[in-house]
Amino acid sequence: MAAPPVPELLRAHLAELAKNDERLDGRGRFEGRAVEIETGVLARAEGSARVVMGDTIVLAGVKFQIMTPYPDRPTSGGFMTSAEVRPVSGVHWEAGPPSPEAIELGRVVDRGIRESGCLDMEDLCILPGEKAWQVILDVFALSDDGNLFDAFATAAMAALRTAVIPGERFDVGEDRPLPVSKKPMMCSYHRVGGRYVYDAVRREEIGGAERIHITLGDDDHVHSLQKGLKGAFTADEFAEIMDHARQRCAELRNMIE
Amino acid sequence: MAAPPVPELLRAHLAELAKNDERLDGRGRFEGRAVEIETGVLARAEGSARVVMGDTIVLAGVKFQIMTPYPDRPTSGGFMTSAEVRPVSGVHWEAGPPSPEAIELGRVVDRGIRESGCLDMEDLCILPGEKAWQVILDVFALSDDGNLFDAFATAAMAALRTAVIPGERFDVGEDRPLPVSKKPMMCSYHRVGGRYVYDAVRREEIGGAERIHITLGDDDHVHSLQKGLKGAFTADEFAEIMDHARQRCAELRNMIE
Amino acid sequence: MAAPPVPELLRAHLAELAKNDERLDGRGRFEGRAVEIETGVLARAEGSARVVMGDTIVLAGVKFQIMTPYPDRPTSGGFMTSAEVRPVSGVHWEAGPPSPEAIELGRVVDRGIRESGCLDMEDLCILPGEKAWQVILDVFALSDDGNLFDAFATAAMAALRTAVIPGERFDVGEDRPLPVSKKPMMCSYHRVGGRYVYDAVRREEIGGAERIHITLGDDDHVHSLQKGLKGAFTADEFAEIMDHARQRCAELRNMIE
Amino acid sequence: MGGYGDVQMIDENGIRVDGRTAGDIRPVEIRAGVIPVADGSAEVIWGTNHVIAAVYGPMEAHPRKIQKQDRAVLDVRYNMAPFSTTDRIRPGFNRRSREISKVTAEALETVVLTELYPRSKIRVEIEVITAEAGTRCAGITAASVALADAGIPMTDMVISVASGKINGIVVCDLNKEEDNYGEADLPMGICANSGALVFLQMDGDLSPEEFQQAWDYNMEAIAPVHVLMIEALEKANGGES
Amino acid sequence: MGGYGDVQMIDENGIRVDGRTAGDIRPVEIRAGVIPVADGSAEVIWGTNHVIAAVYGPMEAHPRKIQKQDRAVLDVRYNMAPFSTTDRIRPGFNRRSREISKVTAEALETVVLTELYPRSKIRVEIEVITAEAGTRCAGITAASVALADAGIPMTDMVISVASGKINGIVVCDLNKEEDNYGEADLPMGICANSGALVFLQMDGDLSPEEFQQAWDYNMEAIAPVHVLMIEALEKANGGES
Amino acid sequence: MGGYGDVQMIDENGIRVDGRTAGDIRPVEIRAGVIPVADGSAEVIWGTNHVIAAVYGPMEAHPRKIQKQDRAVLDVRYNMAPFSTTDRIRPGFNRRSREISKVTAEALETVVLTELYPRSKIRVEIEVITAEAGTRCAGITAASVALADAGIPMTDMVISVASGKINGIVVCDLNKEEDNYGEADLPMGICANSGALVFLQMDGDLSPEEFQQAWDYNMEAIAPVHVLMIEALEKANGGES
Repeated sequence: MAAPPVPELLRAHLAELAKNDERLDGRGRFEGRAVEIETGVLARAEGSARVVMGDTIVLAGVKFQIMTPYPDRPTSGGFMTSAEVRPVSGVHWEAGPPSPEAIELGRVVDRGIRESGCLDMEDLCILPGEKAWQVILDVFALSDDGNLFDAFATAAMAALRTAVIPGERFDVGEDRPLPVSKKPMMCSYHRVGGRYVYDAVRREEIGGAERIHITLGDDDHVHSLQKGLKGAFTADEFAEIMDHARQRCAELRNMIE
Repeated sequence: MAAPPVPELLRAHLAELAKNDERLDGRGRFEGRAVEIETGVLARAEGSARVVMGDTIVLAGVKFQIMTPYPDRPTSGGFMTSAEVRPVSGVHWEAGPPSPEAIELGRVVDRGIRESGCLDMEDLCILPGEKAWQVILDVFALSDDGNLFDAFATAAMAALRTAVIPGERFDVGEDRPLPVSKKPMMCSYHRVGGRYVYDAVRREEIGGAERIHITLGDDDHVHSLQKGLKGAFTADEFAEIMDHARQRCAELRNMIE
Repeated sequence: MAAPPVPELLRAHLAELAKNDERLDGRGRFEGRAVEIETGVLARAEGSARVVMGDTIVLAGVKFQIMTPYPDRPTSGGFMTSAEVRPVSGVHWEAGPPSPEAIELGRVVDRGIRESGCLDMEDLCILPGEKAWQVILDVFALSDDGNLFDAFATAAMAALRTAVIPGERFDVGEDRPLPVSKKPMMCSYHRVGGRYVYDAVRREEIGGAERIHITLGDDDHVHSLQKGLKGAFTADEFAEIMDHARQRCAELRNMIE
Repeated sequence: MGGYGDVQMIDENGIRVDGRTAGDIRPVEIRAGVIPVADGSAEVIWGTNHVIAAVYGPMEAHPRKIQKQDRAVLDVRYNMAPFSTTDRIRPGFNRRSREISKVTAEALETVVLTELYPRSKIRVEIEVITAEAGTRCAGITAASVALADAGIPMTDMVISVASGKINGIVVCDLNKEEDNYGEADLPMGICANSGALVFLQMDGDLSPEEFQQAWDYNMEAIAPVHVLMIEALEKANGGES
Repeated sequence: MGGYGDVQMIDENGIRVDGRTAGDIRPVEIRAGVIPVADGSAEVIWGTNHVIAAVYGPMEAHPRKIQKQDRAVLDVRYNMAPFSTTDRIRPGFNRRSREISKVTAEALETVVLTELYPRSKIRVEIEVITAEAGTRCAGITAASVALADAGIPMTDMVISVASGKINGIVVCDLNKEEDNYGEADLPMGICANSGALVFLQMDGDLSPEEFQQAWDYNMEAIAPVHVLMIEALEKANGGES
Repeated sequence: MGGYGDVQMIDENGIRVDGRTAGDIRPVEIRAGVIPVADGSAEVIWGTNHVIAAVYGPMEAHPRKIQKQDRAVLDVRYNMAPFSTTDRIRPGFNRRSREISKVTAEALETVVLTELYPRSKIRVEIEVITAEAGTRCAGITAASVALADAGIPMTDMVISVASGKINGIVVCDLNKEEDNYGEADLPMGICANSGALVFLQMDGDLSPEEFQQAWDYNMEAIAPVHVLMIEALEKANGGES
């Protein structure tokens, strides 16, 4: 069933569906789209993944550079996330410097990984005070049909967990797998038709209101939260989606190596 | 008495007032607004001041960094002025890269200080050819009701003359006051209603024509001049405001430490 | 005879002229404007030239800097071309970052020189792995009445071939001429009135279609080609202009030292 | 973060380095009407944080392409002054500022009755003069007061505060020293009357129980700040808020 | 370039490092309709090159100053993804990308019937996912297929390929390893039916005879690629191209 | 500046390094009509300074937001070419250029009858080809001639010159070598007929008496330059200025 093109009509249509607890594509409120994860897809990256969630397709690639450690942390390496949502991925994404939306996307994905402590920065040290590995995670949207946040976060973890530190190419020892000790996973919820749904498609995003992104690690520890867009929510609403996130993050965690 | 909002009417109104040698706020032609100077107002700066002139409020903060001296002046430190007039300070100031007005403002304040020779660059040397102090002066507008030039210049001198070089924090010797040997002060004049007035408020600036900024040091030495905006002036007009500037700069000089 | 100001009329007018194999200014299809080349025209450059082709006037200046060689080529110097077409040179050139046209112009001129191998990068080495000369070629338009490509390329070669490496000023040995072993020259063709003409004036560019730039070196070796703008051409058309370019490049080559 | 474990930031009696107990916030001062040329303004001193907010508008939104036909646009800028931190900050927007400006605007849009001013713009300028920890919270709080001071109709006031974790203990409103050793940070923006959330971020590591404790501390902290906001507005407007 | 002369890239039988003869191109795969949200799209795998093109439009061109009264504007962007090369590429446009975007747009404008869509814009996005050598050629080829997949009327299809020179021998379609030691590169964009050229660049050193050989190799290389393009479009559109 | 005191730039007879006395300016050449495609242009060679100015317009001002309803806008750009100085200058605007462009525009706006051309724009492009000292003065002077050459009505011609101080002695029109050791610089823009000032800057250290001397030198220097301007315009326009 086609969704109306005008935002006001779309919003009304979504509200109508919500009355019967239905969604545009027939899914349940907390039902996610099928997730395909393929790793090793980028010939020039040291770790990579493609994630397909419905018509949303993203890539993640991990590259390494050698950096000089910061003076106050001489035995630490570095980690950087760059999220690119270029105009290839949808008519609504424009060329130019990163939009506020793309900046937020990159920063939220980055925090979920960084704050979980899954990367041991000390392990990236090559020579204290002199040389360390910098891990660069590039996430890249190819097709945006909604919920880029979760697609990016999933692709990022899948790419990191299969990445190999290219010691030989840089002439600093042997190649070895990047150690990633945990699996922080993200679940995102949009207010659509008045209530929160999981894994919104693009038309639900357009006709919806605020969104909440939850990153949970092992043992349900909370590593990152972010509320985006105009809108207010109650403590009860939050408790409900947090409950679902705990269960769904565990499922996603099992999908990656 | 409220000034008319339309520039043409404002200009006519100012011309009418000028006939009786009056001003919008009742001041005399060469009468300045009350000046309040408070130093030590910024907890994170090594020297700071807040200057209030009527409804114009500005801050100045002095920070220090360690720099490598330029090869051709191995025993010299550095001095840099950055003037920021962000949109917080008035509806007429917009976000984005510095406007030509803000660039001019920063450069004129900088030249008055730099060219007076009040900062001994050689004294900022830590280790010849290796390390020297760079003095960074940030002047920042909070509320612009006219004559930011003089407010910035006054705050700058007050901040510099109370600044302490943070030797201990950078582990290069003890803290000591920044030596500032002179007190260059700025006086600015706007053509309003056909003749020059001192310390114009914003509405006089809007309804006025060209402006002249004069920085005088000890013994009435001239350190910096700048004419801004469209307009011409005669030698006699200049002599008159220079006379006033000599007297007023001396008064201002007594207001700071 | 004045050319019509409206592009559509201009295009029709040029087509009309083409029927009789005529051009706006009476030249033959493959006849170039008179070329004046003067070298040593810039007091602060180490090599310079002014080229005048009709009402097109350009400058080229060569400067030198000392660089650290790239790690993978420790005995190589560097070469950089910067083409500037500032608004001084015509009402159609606007201020701001380089336009796509100016970027293409600089890159095509650069490739013609670089790819001919006329500069021996190894000869620019001062101390292997430590110091080498970087040659910086600045080409600068003063007046654009068409065919900036050829004017730039000609001025560039004339400036390079008279440049002197300023060893004394940088305290790394004596001054000596920059060795330039070949003379790659560029000829440009525009489709005007349906067929290609050589050395188009600005109004022919406006009323024309695609253009082809050919850089030939000694012994008619091809060093650079570029097709620009919308349009298609046949192998026969290309063979015809390539024939002319061989002859004309030889003539131009004799005009420079 | 384990490497910092031997620095003791809370003593055996649960007293923090600055004398507070776990649930206490730092001393807060609020003043309205501090920028004479603005339509509304406020100053929040929260611990050592010193934040100023100014509001201009509603005014015509231009360029036209930023106009919304059915409501006003909130144009929010959060900025740290170059002298606000120990190491000088280079002027100019950065990714952190952009993100904070965005989430702040989204929080305030929820309570401002923007639909009263179609096609217009309300500028909200947040300047951090001195930064400790929690500048984004102080900025949202200051902006709420400045909007009210400008007479912009709102459905509620937003108060923002962050709880966190240090030495494995959940505490309210980390100061700079605590933040340096902190293990988690949960800033929330809460509506004073409805208790609804309009702003939420979090990073670090919190178990489900710790998370609940941090949440509860934030919820409890806002009431006294709300009192200060109202007092500041009353003082600035001669007795009426 | 003489310094590389002792690296032997072609053996005495004229066989290249990857087993090809002088006139062979690398293995090519083409797929259409790979970006679900685009109006048209294509993927070209050419050797190790992996390039994706997406087409959006025709749509209204804005801002207005970019509109053409008599035709559509082709807004082409060529970009290399940060993970497409051994050394990571910093995101953001650079001069090389700008030039390639420009000449690609000019090549495609020649075959697209832009006059059917006055005042509109057709967006063509070319993303290099993995780069070997010849990415601009693969990009033009992919864009042609994506335009056709989007149903944009064209007078012809453009196929692009580059011949070059290595060890003094002219060969077709240099791979990365050959390109590192290559002495010349001649990329051309050729119309499949008319044989006319819409794209031409070249750099390096070619004698008149070598130039002719490289030209001829390119002209001969396009026919098999054209077949793959048609097959890809047929497969994507259920049997009709 | 005291550190340079032992370099003697003026001998006991008051003769400067290039043979001038204190009040002399450098040799000056002026030509009009040097840029064929411009509406007006001029070249000023002032000592070793080589400056070119081109004028385009009046033309429609766009984008519209820069239009003035009651007059033309002067769009002035001062730029130093990359090869104009001993150390190459990176292309692109910088703060110094922006400030000089601004004060130059303001000086010229005072004499151009901009009210004759409402809503239009007059572009003034100043390019420093070779720089010695005093390029901003040479630029203003060249722009005056270029405006006249373009037939733009003006109330007066502006001539700009700078006096300065060296070795404690006030002299007119510092050259590069003197400028390196100079202690003050006072550039002024003076109307040829009225004697009014439209441009004034100064930096350094001048006592009240020294200041008066520098002022007087500038006032005296303009007459001979004015003669050269008129001659250049007459020559370019076949006998009439």
